[in-house]
Amino acid sequence: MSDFEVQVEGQPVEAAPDVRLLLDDPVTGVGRLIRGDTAIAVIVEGSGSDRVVTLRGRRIAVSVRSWRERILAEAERAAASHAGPIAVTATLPGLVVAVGATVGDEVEEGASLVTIEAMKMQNEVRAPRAGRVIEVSVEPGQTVATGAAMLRLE
Amino acid sequence: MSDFEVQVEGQPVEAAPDVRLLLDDPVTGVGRLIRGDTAIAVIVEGSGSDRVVTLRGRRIAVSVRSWRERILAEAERAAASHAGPIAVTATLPGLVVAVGATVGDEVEEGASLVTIEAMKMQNEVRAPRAGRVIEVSVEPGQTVATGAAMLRLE
Amino acid sequence: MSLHTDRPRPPFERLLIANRGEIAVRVIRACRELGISPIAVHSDADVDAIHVRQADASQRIGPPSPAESYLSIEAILEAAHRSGAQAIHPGYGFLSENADFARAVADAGLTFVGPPAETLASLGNKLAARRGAESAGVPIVPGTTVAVDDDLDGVAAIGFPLMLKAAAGGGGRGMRRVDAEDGLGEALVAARREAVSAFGDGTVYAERLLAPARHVEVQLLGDRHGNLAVLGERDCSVQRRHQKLVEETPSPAVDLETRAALFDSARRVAGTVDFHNAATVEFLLDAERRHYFLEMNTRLQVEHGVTEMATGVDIVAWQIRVAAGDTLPDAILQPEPRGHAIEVRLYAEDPYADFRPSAGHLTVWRLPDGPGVRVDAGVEADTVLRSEYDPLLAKLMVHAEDRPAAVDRLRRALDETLIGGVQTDAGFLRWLVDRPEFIEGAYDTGFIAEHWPAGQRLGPEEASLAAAAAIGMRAMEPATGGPSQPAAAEGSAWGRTARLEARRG
Amino acid sequence: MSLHTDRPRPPFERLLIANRGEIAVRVIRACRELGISPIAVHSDADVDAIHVRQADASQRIGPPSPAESYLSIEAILEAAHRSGAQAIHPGYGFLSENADFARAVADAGLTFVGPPAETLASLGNKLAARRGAESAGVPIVPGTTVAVDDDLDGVAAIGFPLMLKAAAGGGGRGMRRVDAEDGLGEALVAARREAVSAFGDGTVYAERLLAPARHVEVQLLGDRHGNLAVLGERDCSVQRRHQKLVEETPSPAVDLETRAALFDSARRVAGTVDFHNAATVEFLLDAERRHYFLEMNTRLQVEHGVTEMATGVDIVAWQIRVAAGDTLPDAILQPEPRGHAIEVRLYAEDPYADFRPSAGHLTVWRLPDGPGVRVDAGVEADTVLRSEYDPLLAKLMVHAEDRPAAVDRLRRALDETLIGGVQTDAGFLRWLVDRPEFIEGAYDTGFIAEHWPAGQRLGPEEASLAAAAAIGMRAMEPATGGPSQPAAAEGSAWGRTARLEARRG
Repeated sequence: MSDFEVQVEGQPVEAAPDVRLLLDDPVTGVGRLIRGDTAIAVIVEGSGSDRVVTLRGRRIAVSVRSWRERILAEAERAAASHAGPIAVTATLPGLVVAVGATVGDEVEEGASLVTIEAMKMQNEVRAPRAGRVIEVSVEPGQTVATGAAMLRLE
Repeated sequence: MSDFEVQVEGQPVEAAPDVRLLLDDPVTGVGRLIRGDTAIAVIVEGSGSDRVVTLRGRRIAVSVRSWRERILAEAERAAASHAGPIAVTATLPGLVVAVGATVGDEVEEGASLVTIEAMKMQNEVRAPRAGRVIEVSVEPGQTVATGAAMLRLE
Repeated sequence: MSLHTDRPRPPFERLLIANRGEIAVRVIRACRELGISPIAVHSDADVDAIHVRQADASQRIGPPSPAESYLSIEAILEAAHRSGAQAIHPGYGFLSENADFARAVADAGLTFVGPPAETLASLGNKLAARRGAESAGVPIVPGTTVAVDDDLDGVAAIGFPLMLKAAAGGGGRGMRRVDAEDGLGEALVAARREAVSAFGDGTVYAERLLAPARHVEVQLLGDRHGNLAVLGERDCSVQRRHQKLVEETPSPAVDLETRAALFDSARRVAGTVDFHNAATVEFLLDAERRHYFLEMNTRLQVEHGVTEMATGVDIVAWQIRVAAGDTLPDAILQPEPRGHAIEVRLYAEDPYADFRPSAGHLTVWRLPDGPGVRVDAGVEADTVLRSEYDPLLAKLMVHAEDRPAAVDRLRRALDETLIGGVQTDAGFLRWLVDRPEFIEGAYDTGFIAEHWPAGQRLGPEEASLAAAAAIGMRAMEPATGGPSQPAAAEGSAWGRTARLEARRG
Repeated sequence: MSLHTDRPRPPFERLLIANRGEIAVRVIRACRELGISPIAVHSDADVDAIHVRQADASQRIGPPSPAESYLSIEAILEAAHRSGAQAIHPGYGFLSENADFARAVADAGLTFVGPPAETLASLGNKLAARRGAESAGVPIVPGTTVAVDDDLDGVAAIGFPLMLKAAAGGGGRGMRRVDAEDGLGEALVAARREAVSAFGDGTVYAERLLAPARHVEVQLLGDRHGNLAVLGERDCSVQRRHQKLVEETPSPAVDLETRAALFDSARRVAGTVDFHNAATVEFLLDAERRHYFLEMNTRLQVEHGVTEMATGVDIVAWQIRVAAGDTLPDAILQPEPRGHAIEVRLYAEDPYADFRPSAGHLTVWRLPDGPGVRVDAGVEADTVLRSEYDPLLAKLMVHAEDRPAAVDRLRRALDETLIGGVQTDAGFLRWLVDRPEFIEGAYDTGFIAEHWPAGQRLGPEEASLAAAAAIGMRAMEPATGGPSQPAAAEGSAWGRTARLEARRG
């Protein structure tokens, strides 16, 4: 199994060596991690190299790549690495209650761009880096799903 | 829907006319029968013309056949209707504890042929009609599944 | 006084559970709450079972056959040794009342969660227990107090109908009814033969058959320091062939005076043996509320949960604690039961075919929850039921302010229950809660035999509803088979299928 | 005296439940047990929801947006009319404290399961309720009893830190903390603007911020005949931004003297209004166990279940019965709470990202059961969670002999809980039950802010275990993708897959 490279929430990680997975239900990914005489319930979801492991109540993003997948991904990244415009996406689903920028605005990194209300709370979506707004695709009153593109920064 | 012929536990039955099925989960067949302002939980399992409906805790065998299926089945039955040997099958799963007949025995209808123990109880499998035993395929100590052929009568 | 805080550490570090199914899960839960590491055992048939998954570890003890696994003293002791357990909980059934097992556990230097082996040996002989109760001044069912020999006249003098019982039997096993003198001789021969074959001991005694009668039992909990708690009675009269289906506390048939007399008798019987553990003293109650001792079981009872709900006492946790030498606190020695609790047993049995065992693949397993409902289950959805083991799937218990409210809650809970793939007794139980005899609490041990025909026929309303359901399903499916998007889907169920498929893909 | 038998017929024939989620399911269960036909309502987002499936029938009330469905008085009344319901239960949240709704229900000739509209109107103004409590001799949090005008010196005299609160707010909404005098003017302008925008009323008052303090509330149940039952207190101090996460009864901070004082104050506050229904009077308790009135809610509280477990009283059933005019029996007027009960709320929120709401498809939904456990859930496996509604998925409640046993039971129950597909707060709750402050009951309303960092980092042990799980799964799968028979399958899980596939085929 040493042919897998693992990243947990973006950081390289060594798998616990003394642990094995017993799968109880392949449909839902429910299983148990066995270490000596103790068992920890887990859920492993996702497919291919992108998995989400639910452990002690926490959903943990794990990337498990074979060497082949890793080389392919690096090649892809190299091809896409010119510094182009970036999309600002919704970090949670909800109702857009305010849009704090219009096309042409120069914004600082961390500036509030969109306010999304979900479950009684207002949440700010901020600029990931400084730049100029080149497109605004949402307006107040509209609902958005997680990951929906809302603005583009150049 | 009048193109279906329905038999419930072997008897022709008219479907309740004022009832409709709302399916909640197609994977398991869980749904509700809606009649006016009341709902009755049901499970519909099986496929094709052979269904099992669980209603108020009871599993009910229902045969639902289109006219085409019915004609096909009748043709099949006609082809097989010579009075040949019949198989005596296990009516429940369990452990064979006694076999009461050997090849060549003439048995009466209702004679005990095999005793199956399941969940602390002993159950007799009896001859469905009189006849001569032409094959015995189980022996004491063996476990059988429901429907397993145990003897053949001529 | 506190259940947990007065112990600096758990009663045991590791405890092995020599059982399976719902009772193994129940003991695992008690272990977890006490800080004990629970170790399961499994036969090859149970490698994937729920009690195996919930334990910290599980030891294989043999092939599926109970005799070679859950009943094998040697295999269980080996498993305990391998796992490093300090104590063994036997659950109920299997080895729970086996004196040889209790002795072997003690000889291995482990703690048996149960009474001393000698107590099991003496109570295991029902005839000896009968004599013990009589000598303690407890009424026993009229009959013999010595083994029946060939003096048929002496037996016939008891009166008919009577019961021939194996001295080594118990728990509803090894019993034979005799209705008239002319069948007595033949019945005695058969009863002895059965007793030898089932228990290795042909000793048989005779009791008058009491009918109508109710089956009422008293729950006891004793510690190693001479303290004995009486946690109330249970009525277990809804039976079929001496197999309990429904239990409740308090008993609808027991008034204050009867209760005091039952509790006194239970204490007297318990006083005849060296006893610490959970135990049950069983009685018959006749129409005049006179009670007669039947037997005493010094193990956990299937139906202990209703007493837990009514008293608030965790019987299994205390069973483990008293095994470790703890003293029962005053709150348990003077319990204050509250409200009314009822248990029904969900069995893989076909009530429409004389409660014949059923097997198969549990496709749907939807149990109730919400206020006043407790479920102790030994299976889950997708469990494949095998015929080797007890057909008890789960116990459904309710607790409410009083008996009428408990019956209403039980009805609601059964209405929420939906089980697919395997025939269970759920429909029988749902029928029962609407019966006036049950609603009024006016039933006896003959109730099922009298009111539930062996082959309950399907009514025309059910047949037409089942037909409508099956037609409705076929009409929804495309003509070619398997489900796909129909023209006018009801609700979003088909959307859910699509999601499921997508997730699997 | 009996909950059910003293009524010849159910209190209502049909009752409409103007709510959704777990509380709608809770009310449906009470209806079933009382013999009432429960009628649900649903927005287009909920056509497939669990409360719709469990009711006898359900009325569509509009599009997903709450304002156009569950908050629409007109739509709810139309639904009641169409369904032939005689009464409406509002649950909590939505229209449950809306005086206009209560009035409209009464005007339509239906019974509102709640207090008179005037009571809701007067208690809805927190400032008026504050004055009422003070005039009844009940201690209130030091601060203003009239609306704050522009006299900042008068407000500053209360002392800092202080809270500015909207008179029309409540339930943790419409509050703003001010730490020093120089921020007061700006904060007041902002608080008024927010109050106008959220509640249509810019009235603001000021209270000293009490810290450390505990949030303790008293459960009341009143009938139409002047009887008032006090069913005990609840400690709700484990909060995050005034949102309760854990509730327990009795409060670990309340001794007999404090309890008597709290109950007396609760009765006094209830005496200031015309009231029948379930109600809660909320207090802050300072480090010296002095209590201060906060607000009174005359509706069912999310956390009513722990009081039901401790007292054995079915609050929802009695809420419906008193609405129909029934009299509370002595057993409820003199309740005898027993043991200790704790509730934790399972939310679709990410505790590792400042409790941000999460959404998605619930793939795994495994909740605990067994002794002393109650689950009130509003979702099931395969539910798709939407962001329009409250993120409360289920309430997990435990009851045991005493507080240490209840904490141990809660830990066990959380260990049995397994939820997939959506991030919940289950991991936070599991962390909480091992914290010494929680085990000792020594926490206050600032506990989470102090001890749980907004972005809890993943520890190296969790990371390496997660890595092992993901690698283990990939290693088990054939290189080409989807699961199939591996060379050395663990257990019989793959066999189960094959069975599932076969069943679907």
